[in-house]
Amino acid sequence: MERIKYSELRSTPKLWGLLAILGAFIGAAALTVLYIEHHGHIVTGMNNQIVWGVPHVFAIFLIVAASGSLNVSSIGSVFGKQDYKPVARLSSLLAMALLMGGLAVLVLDLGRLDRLIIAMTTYNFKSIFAWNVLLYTGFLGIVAIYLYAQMARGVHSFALKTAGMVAFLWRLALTTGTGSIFGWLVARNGYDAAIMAPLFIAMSFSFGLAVFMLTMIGTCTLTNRRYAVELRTRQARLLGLFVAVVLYFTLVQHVSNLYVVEHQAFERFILLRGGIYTWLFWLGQVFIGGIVPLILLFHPRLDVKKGLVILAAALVVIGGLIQLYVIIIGGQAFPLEIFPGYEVSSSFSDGIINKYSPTYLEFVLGFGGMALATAITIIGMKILRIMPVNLSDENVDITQV
Amino acid sequence: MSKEKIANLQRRNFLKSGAALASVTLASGVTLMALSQGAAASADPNIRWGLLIDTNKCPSDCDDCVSACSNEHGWENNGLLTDPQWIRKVTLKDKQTGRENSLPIMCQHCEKPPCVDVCPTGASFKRADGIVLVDRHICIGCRYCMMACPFKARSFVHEKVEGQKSYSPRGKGTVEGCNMCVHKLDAGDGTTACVQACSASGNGAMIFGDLNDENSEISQALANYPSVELRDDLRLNLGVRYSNI
Amino acid sequence: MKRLLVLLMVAFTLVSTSTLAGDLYPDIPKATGKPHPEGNEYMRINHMDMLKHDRDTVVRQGVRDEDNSLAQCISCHVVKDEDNKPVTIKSEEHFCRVCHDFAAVKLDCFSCHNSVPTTPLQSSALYPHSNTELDGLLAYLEGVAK
Amino acid sequence: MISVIYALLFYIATLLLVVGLAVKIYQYAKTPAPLKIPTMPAPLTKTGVGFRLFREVAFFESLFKSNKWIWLFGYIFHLALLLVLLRHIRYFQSDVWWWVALIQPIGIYAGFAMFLALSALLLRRIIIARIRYISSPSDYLMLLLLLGIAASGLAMKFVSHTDIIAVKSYMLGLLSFQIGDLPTHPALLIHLGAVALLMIIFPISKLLHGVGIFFSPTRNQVDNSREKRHIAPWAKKLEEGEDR
Repeated sequence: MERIKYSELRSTPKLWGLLAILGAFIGAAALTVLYIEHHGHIVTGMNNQIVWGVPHVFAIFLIVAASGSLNVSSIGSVFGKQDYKPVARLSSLLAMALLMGGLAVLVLDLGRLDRLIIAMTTYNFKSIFAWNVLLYTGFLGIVAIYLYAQMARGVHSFALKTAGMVAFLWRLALTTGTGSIFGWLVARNGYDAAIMAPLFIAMSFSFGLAVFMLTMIGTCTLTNRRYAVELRTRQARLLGLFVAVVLYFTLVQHVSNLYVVEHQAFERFILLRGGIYTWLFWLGQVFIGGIVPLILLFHPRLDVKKGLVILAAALVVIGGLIQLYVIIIGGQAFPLEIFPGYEVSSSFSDGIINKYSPTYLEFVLGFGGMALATAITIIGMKILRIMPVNLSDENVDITQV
Repeated sequence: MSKEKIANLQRRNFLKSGAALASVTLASGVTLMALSQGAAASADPNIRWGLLIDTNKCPSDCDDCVSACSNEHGWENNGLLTDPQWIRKVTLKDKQTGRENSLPIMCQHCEKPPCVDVCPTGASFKRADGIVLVDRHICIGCRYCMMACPFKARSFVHEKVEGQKSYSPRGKGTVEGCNMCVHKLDAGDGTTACVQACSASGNGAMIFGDLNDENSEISQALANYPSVELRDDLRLNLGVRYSNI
Repeated sequence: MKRLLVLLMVAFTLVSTSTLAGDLYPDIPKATGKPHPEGNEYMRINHMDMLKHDRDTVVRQGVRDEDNSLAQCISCHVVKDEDNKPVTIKSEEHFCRVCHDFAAVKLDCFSCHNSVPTTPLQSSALYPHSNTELDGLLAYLEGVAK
Repeated sequence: MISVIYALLFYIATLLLVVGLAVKIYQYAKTPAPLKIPTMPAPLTKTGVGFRLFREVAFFESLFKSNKWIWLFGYIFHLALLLVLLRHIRYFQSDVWWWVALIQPIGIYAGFAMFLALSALLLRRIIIARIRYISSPSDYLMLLLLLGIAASGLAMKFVSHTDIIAVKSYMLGLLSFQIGDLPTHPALLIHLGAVALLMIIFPISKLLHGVGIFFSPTRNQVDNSREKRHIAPWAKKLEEGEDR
């Protein structure tokens, strides 16, 4: 067994080609932002009923995945699993990159993008949104220090462990904050639930690890590095566990909602009669994003079939985006119940399922955020010693189980 | 404007300029600010403005309050989902009895407004006299207040706006909603455009006044007749009340 | 080197005496109404702070001092085109734009506020001023004392 | 009076900067490079060298490889300075380019970034004993001058404004050899004075690294010593003499 060595990615045409493609996505998103900024949100599909749309689905996915992808680091240094340590650096870098990508989308969708500085200088401390601004910037700072501690020579293991602990607790707070953006919205039947915070934490574990594994496999393929099969399989099984946990929390979310009379109509909407939202929930979120990956990830020959891992992780990502679509858009599509027991109608969409058809601009913006996160990750791996060179099965410490 | 009034205004302006001129020599740099700080604020913490709407007196085919608001503030709803609506008429039909009812909904000016709690910059705020407003100078257009409002009282401006009323500025990328005609209240009119229109139509379904003043018409009416708050389960203590729903 | 400097200075005095400075200053439109008691230079330097201060007191406290309102600024500083119609902020002739364009400073007021006078001010006819002249003066003196 | 003094100051400073830089560039260009000494690994082609110099200038690549902290603060400072300089273009053209107007507001934040990064670089000189030992007064002078420029600039934006319309017409005047009236605002006078001083000492200071980088043999040479014999012009002459 040799020491794990790390190296920067080498300049190859493949790497530059990939960066160029990502650059095209980012450029398209930048143009989109200018276009929306000039014309106003009228050019998007968002309206006065569905006020948060596809950009928010992408942004929140990236933010949730960011905190989740840090788990690999935490498992290594906080929970002392030696075999996770060689990939801890990537985990930290990826966490920062995903958060930056998500924040970029969130911020670029603001109605007054030019006043971004106000969001950073004027705080209303009662607002969970304002807390999140601090949680996000704090996360970037703390993970940067953590990454530094992971990479610098001669850092005392206690210091590393402390940094890892702080980062881990901070990320829990961050996801709680993100979940509470919705959980504390008492006005809406689709959101008002304390379960949102733990659900979001579970989602972050699952989405984060899926994104991490895709990044790891992708980078190793691109640069001819090794991703120890033993480690890969073990992480894949862990992902399977996380997927199961998300399914469990989703179950609890809906069952407990069914128990509350005032939320029953909403549950009927999502689970039975919501049209596109019902389809997305059952087929997208539960089947494609939950059950199929679960079957794949507990496949007995998972260790030899890399394709299964890739497929499962990709499905978790797609299912995650769909889940957030159902939560964010579905929650707004269901009409507000201002007058229980009455049929209501008005010129402002009262009493009807709110319509929303996203325009391609919103997707361009969302994919731009994903491309930005990927590009930051690649550039980070290019200039810093993030990726292990010799992560073969012989070099992974699997003595601790 | 009468001649007398004009003369009055001019005299006033002259005196003010004199004061400001003196202030230049006293302390340059604080001049007009000192003046306006000294002036009495119109948001009086002893007042809580409120509305009482009698739905029995509100015919379903009348939307005078809506068009009055639209005229006063210059917004327009042409039926697009992206169009703003500060006040809207909602028709209710009791699912069990089939009784139909109609009433206007606007910002309910909560005592504990969720929109103020969630606003990250503090652009959503409650004035001392209970009016819930958006300070569009610091609104960043995040729309979280719209997510939080139980009444859909707020609209996001999706397009460029031109030809705004000078007392009711509106602009693309910010959130807006009923401001209880704050410009009229500050000017001492003591009423709002929708209430004026409602009484002009002869229906008289809306009463405006100070909820804190027990002798006001609205307080008297609230004391003597039953009324409800919308979404009273949320315990937001609304400034707008309804009777005979 | 010394000779060069002397040459330069001579060239300079020649040039600077031959042409008058000042053509490079933007052509600021004249306003109607009484001049600002603080002087134009003071306004040029400090108008942004005054506007910001007043916008906060108006929106937050409802202190609507009409003379200090943006509407009043606009009504005195209106610029009219050939048809005697007020020009909006879209025109380079607009009072605010003349300097803001010159200095390349972004002008944000008119993304929400109207850039031309809206007459008649619907409410101002009904406007009973909350404070009389004496009150105003007293309030002012109070402010100064603070 | 002050207007005239500052006008003269700026003309002299510009003259010294331009002439001084020209002299220095001539001197650099004429300095013989007798040997091939590119830092390895070095590019094998001229295009490669161009690309390497670009990375050096745009990303400070070799500094990044040697010291991450200095790179971080140095890079922030230089990038912020670039934005701030671009923002100041508006004072020198009567019709400002649209993109200058666009980035103009961003330059304000760059001003803060510049100030913070410079402070960090100054603290590094003061705190780290090893660096303190090798720091000469001129090292501090550069940092303090730049800090003074940034601070006085920010002061004009956030503490006490000056009449920028007057400043701009004064600057436009200088471009066409007319002396207008410069506002006698203390922060402005400090700001402009420090800038002029920086311009004057630029050609005789370490700030020359800005042009020097293009002439440094370790960076601008092609690694082709085996393919092509490197021979300095003066050496060529000697060799030719031998042949004869």
